[in-house]
Amino acid sequence: MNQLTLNHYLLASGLLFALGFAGVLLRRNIIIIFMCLELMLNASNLSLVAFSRFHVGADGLPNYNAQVLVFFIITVAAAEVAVGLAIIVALYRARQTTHVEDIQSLKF
Amino acid sequence: MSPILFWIFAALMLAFGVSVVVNRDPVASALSLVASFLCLAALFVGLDAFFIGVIQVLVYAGAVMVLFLFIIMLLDLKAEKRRHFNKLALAGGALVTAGFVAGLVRVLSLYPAGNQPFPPLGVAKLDDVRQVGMTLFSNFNLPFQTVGVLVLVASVGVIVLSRRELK
Amino acid sequence: MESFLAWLILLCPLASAALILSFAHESKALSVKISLGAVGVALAATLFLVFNQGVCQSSFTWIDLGPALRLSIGIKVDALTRVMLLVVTGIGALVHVYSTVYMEEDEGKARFFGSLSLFMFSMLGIVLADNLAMMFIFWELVGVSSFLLIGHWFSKESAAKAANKAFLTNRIGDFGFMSGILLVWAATGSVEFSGIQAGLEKLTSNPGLLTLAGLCLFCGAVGKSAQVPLHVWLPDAMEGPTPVSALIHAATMVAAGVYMLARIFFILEPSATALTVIASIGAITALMAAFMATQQNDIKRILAYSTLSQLGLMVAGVGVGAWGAAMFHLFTHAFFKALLFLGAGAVIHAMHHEQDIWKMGGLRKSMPVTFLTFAIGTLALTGAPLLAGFFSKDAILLAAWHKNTLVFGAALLTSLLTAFYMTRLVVVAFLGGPRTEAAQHGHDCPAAMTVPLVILAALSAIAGYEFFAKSIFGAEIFHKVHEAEHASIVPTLAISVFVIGTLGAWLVYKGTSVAKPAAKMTDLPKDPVVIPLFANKFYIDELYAALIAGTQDTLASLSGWIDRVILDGVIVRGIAGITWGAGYALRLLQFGNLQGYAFLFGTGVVVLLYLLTK
Amino acid sequence: MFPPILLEILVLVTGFVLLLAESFSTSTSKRSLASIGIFSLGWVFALSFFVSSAPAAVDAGSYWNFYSADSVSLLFKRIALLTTMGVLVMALDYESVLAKNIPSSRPGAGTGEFFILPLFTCAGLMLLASAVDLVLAFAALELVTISFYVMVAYMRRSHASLEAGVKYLILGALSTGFFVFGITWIFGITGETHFAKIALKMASVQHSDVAILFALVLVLVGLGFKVAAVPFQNWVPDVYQGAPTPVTAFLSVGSKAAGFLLLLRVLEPFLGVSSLAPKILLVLAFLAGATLVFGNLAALPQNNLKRLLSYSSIGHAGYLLMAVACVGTARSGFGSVGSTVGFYLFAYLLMTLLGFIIFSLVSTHSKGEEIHHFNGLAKRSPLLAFGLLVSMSSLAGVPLTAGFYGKFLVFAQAVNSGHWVLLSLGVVTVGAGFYFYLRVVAAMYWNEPSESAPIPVSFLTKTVITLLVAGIFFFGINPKPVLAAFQQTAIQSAKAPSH
Amino acid sequence: MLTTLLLVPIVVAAALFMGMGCRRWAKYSALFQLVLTLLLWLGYNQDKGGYQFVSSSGPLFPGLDLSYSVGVDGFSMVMLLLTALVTVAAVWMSPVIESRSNLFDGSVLLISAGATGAFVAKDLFFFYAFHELALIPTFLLIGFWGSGERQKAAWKITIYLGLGSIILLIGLADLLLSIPEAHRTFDLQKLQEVAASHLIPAVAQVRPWILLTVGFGILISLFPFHSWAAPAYASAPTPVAMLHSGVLKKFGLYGMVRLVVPFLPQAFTQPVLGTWTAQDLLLAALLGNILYVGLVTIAQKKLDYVIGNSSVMHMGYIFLGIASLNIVGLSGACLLMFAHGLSAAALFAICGALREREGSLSFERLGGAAKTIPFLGICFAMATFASIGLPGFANFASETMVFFGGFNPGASTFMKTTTILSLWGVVISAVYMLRAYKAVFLGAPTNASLKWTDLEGTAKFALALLPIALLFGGFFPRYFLSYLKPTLEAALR
Repeated sequence: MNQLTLNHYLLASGLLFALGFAGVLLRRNIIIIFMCLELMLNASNLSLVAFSRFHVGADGLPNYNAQVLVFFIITVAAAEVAVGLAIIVALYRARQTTHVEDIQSLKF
Repeated sequence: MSPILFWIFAALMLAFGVSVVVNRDPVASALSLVASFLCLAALFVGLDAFFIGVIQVLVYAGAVMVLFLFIIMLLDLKAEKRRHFNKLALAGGALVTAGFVAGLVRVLSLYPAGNQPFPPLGVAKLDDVRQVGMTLFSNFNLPFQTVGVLVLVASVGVIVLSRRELK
Repeated sequence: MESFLAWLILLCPLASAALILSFAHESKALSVKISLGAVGVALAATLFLVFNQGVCQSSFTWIDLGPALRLSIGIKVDALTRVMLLVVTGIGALVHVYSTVYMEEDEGKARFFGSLSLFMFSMLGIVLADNLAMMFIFWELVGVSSFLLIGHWFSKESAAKAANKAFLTNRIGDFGFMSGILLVWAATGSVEFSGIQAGLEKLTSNPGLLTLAGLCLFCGAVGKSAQVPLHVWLPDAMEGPTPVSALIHAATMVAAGVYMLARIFFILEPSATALTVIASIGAITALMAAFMATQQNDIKRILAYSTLSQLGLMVAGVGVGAWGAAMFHLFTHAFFKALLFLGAGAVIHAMHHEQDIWKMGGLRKSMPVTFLTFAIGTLALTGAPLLAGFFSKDAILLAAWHKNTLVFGAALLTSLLTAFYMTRLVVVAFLGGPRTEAAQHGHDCPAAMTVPLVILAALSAIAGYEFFAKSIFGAEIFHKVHEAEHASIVPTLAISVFVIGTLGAWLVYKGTSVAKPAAKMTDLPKDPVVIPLFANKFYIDELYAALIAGTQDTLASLSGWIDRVILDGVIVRGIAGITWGAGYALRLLQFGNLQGYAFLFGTGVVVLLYLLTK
Repeated sequence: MFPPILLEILVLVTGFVLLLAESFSTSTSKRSLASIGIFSLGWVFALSFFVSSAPAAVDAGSYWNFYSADSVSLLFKRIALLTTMGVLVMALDYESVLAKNIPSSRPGAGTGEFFILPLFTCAGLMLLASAVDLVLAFAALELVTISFYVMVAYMRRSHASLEAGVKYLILGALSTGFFVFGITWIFGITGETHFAKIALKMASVQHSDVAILFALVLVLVGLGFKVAAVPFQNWVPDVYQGAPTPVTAFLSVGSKAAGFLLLLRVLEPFLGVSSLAPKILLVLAFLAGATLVFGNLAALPQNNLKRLLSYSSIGHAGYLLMAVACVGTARSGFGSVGSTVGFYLFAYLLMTLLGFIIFSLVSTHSKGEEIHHFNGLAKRSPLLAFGLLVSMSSLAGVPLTAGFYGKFLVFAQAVNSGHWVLLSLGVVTVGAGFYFYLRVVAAMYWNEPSESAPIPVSFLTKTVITLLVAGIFFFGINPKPVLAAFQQTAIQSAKAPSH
Repeated sequence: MLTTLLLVPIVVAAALFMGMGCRRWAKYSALFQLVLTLLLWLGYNQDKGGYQFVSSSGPLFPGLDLSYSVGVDGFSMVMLLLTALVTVAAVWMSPVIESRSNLFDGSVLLISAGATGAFVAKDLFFFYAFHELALIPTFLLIGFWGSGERQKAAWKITIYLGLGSIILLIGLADLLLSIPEAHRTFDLQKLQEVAASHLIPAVAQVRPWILLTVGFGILISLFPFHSWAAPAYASAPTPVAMLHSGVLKKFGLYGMVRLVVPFLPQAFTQPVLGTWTAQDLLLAALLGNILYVGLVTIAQKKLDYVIGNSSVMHMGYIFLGIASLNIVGLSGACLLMFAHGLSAAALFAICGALREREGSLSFERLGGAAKTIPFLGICFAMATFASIGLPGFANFASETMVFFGGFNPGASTFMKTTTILSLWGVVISAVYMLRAYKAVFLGAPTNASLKWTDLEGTAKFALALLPIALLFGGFFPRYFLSYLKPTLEAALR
């Protein structure tokens, strides 16, 4: 409790990840599901930053490689959101719905 | 970062996370998401990753949330009338999530490095932005370019998918 | 020179068969010429060999696999061979001549002569063989040619059936024969007679194996010489043209079994058990067939059963150790039985293919030559003193007398019955008055048919005399014929049974020879049990039919059912069905719901997690 | 000799130029875009034989740390190029369907990007082929994935396309989430992102098995999604069926090839650790078995050919995983697992592309995707029927086709590693495969057509079909050109870390 | 030379597929094949033995000794001759095809090419691969041009054989991998030398033995994997039935002799199932072929099924020869492959000719045909005699060797018992074949059969080739053995 260890962050990150995953499983609105996916991605970011801080290099600096990766993840996530929302909009225009149970015509 | 702050922000982050998942109103969910991410940014800062923390705020609070809210408005999504979680889905989801968390906890408990405190930094003051920038533009140039193309593709894609009427 | 002649004897008929079947099957005249030529050459060569007492051995390798197995087609001419050669080519030649007329109007004449040549080839092969494998080859080949000839009139259902029956029954015997060959080969390492003899002690050291091998080999003889229980084919084989019956199913092929037994006697000799079995089977065959013959109405069938009975006698002769006597009887029997069949053929020919003796009668007057020769044949067969059959039968009886009283008794009874049924045949068919239209208009046949009859009659008369037989048999084998110590009671008994049998039949049947409507003529005396038993051949055919239906056909349909329903239906189709069903069930996992997919996804994650980090 | 990065640059430049051309041109027909694309890719393909191939040195100049141009990378780049060319050819034939399903005032409008996006995907695949670092791999993989999101959902009037798009998007993002989490952990444990450095760390530094396995599971989940391994295959049939056919083909070949390459590269450093290898291989074998059975058996009752091909795609992933499950455990012989996977993917490229090209033509023309729409094709269009026959035979694994060689190598690997359970599943699935692939052949050759008019085929398509058929036979007899790439490969086996 | 032999039918088939040419092309191609094969036959130096006419492409697989290479030794020469003879008969006797005859003829040629390829291949990979060349054409031919339940039969044979070949493939891989790496090669000639040095330990031989025997067994219709054969042959168009039962099926046996016997001889005596050795299992299976399938054949009521099942039954004898593992039995088995190929092809050819004349081949509708179609009748009789093992035909010579081989003094008691029981199979086969012959050709002619016409012209010669070859083989088995012996001796070393 007194001293923060790596595991504290990892656990927090893991719980956030699980939370996001639970959201994906439970929510039926695609947009909300998409938000939950963002939660999952950001959970990874937390872990990464924690690891970055954990792996202090010989020069006494955090491992910036991880932070760069976080940067990429954020970028990619943003791009994904953009495209994803565009698809959702297109779906809404065609079908007037954003609910998963309305899109199960392709099966078996 | 003092442990107290960590506990506060971590708890808030998770609380808002829960709120994203359980909120009936999409707008509320989106706002909870941003709040959660802000807490995350605070944790980043607490881990001495100032630049990333800033980026997190900028990108998520500034761009992504706006995008979400915009789309929610555009599609005129209403709050769900009742919280109809499918019982089966609830049970299944809970089970799978619990399973995952259990696995994670087990892994953490068996991960020796995880119980060590963070090593102190070797420098008094971090010039964070410069370090990230150096890494990004030297070692990580090629992935960076790639991500650039990715963004281009994404923007082209968005345009393609959302053009209403084509010339 | 000798070996050249021997090969010539073997190959001439083959060449003839090949030529006729491949090139001359359209031309009757040509095929007759080729065939006659071939048999003529063979006969001439045989006579040369016989009169010069020629001996030779020569072979070429047929299958050569080094020391592991070497099978050859080889010929060996010795005294025994010469006797058989003479019988086969001599009677063969006569039958060929006879057939030129007998088969005159048959559209398949060319095919007939081709098959006949093939038969000559096969039969001579058996005779000349110097090893068991080759003998087996020709053994099978005579089966084929017999099949072809019995089924000559294949459009007739009964002929086709008879051909199949003959072939299959023989096959069963051959199964034993081949097993025997394998047993002998495995023990002695050779299939050649000389080689087996050399390695015989390897076989005799194991009495059980020896007996088994001997009996297996004997199986071949049981099939070919139509011994009980494989005798059923021979009477049916009378569906073939009569010259064929004379040549194949009386004089030569059926005697091959006896010849084979004589050849391999040195294997049988050390096993008393085997000999006893052989003697018993021969005796039973002789007796049973004789009983059956007494109640037949078809002229050829009577002769067929008589053949059976005589073959049984010969086999019994071998069984009591007198293979020389058996061969002697084979020799004489060949002449008079061929004579009888050809005579019967003449009758049938004259009567337009009527074979029922009750529809004949009085042929004595219309067909005098035929009658006369037939009567000589009958007397020779029934063992009338001074004719051929008397001497040879006497030799067998004598051997049996010394060796096995039961066999002797059976043989004696057989002789009695033989005299009875043959006399019955002659009385009913030839004496008295004609019973039908056809019988009235009987006539003697052309010279090509009667001349062979006369020749055979002459031979039947003289073949038993020592001067004649010895010149053909050669001294050392002829000595074997009369090995048994003389006992005067035997000829006495033989003559008495001959007299009793003949007289009995005469007395019983002479009354029926008065011209009466054929329909009313039935056999006498009436008896509800025994007579039908004889007339129906002890119901053995029926028994076999039931046996085949009960075992083979049931097994076959059972197997067919298992194949169709269990193997193909349940197992193969079942596996296919399970696979398909599994596919159908798995497909249901693709139910289309996004969150369901995510759930499965998550389940997968958790499962993997536990698999890996447990 | 040119620097290898030139290939990617050229592809990207072509993409940019075409994008500009598309936005400035006034022409209604966008077909020329595709033609230029094919043409350029063809040149790049030719050029790929003249680049200097060199594996990445771990501590070379900073820029090239992440980029390896070994012969395996080159092979996969060529696979990517060929696939993209094939997809563009298909796209040309598919234009009419596409135009109908895009809301526009004029026919043909809005199709332009459909011809251009594959170029960027291709560039992503090529970069991925060279990536020897998790960061570049992630970036390139996402480039590929995002462009696929767009392409799958491209036909906005088609409910199926949109549904497929959404499903792919959500599940894809989910898998990305896991993948990223996995990368995070790998980094966290080793402090490195470069495969070679990870391998060095694994060999030298004390580590926690459980944590690594946890990381690997997460990565496996992400990659399992890409390669369609059961139980992460759910998206495949639905997305394949809904997506525009050329995109389906692209997904089926390109995405899968990328996934497998990455899988091998990621696993390699860890399989060298003796305490980890058996567990990892067990999981792989488990995945392989499940994938084999699911893909091949679920295809049995399928009547929609496109969906059937998607199940088949899962099935083939099963065979490939079977090979992957043999990494490092084999007695020596029959080349490396890497070469097996590489050849299989190459063969799979040929036969799948061929199948999809013909499927696309026929289904467009007879307005249906069911197998019965192929009835009597042999009478209508013998060339198409023969092409599909060859494709199906090769997919089923009939000898003298490239597909057989692939299967032969896979089975040989499995025998070599003693995977007898997998092999017996393999036997069953091959049997099932014979059934469902040949059903198509039976429909084409046994049945009578409902209409007799031949299906028009453009010269270009005809040429491509002929080339693919020839290729299937050629590589079915002589696999050397492809396998040679693996002679000095980095992906040998875990016994010998690459650098 | 050998490549030409292989390529000509493939090229002609390709041309036919593309719509060029006509039926005559196929006929000339078959004839060419026969002539070339005869030239090769005569040109082969059997005193020298070994592989001759070898040509090779050089390695095709980095790191492995795998190449396209062809060559024939005495054994493959015999099989090649069989292929050529049956091909000529099949193509020249081929029935009139109304729909898409080019596809038909081309497919038939491909089947033949596949068999040729398998026999000339000097490389294990191509040996396997060429055999499968026939798979798809067979599927198409039976399904489209077959008779009866053709589609069902086509599916069955294809999936069954597909499964068999995949098991076989696994077995081959296992076999190769059992050989130490330094000696591993795909070259059959080198493999022969490798086998002679017995590099695989006895215990390790069992698994590949089982895999290969099951794999080959399925292709050969070894009991209990035989149920595909009879329906497929009954439904198949004549040339397919001829080529498949006559030639293609021999591939599996060829493989047994080429691979199993030389490489895994000790497996035969290893216990597999309890105290049962591998050999015992094989013997039990082949007894299933001979006795059980023999009985099944007796139960059939249609000519095509009788012949189809009989073809399955006779495989038992060949297996017996192989199981005996000595030169006598093995030579018998190999010669029997040749002989059975010809006799089965002849029977199927006649069966097809009858089907052309009368739609159904059920016995109750046939009879007395020998009157109107004597040539077919004679050929059928000869083929029947051959197939039931009558002297004069090659079948007899080879069966005799098989029996002698099976009963050799060193054989186990079970082996000897099996041999004797197999001998009983000869009786069984006589029962059903004669029954069939009688039902079709003998007895009173049916009304329909009176209108039939006999075979004409070239078809006659084509058919006659088969029994003539059989007779030749029956009279001079030595001649064939001189080709076979060196290979087999090497295999047994």
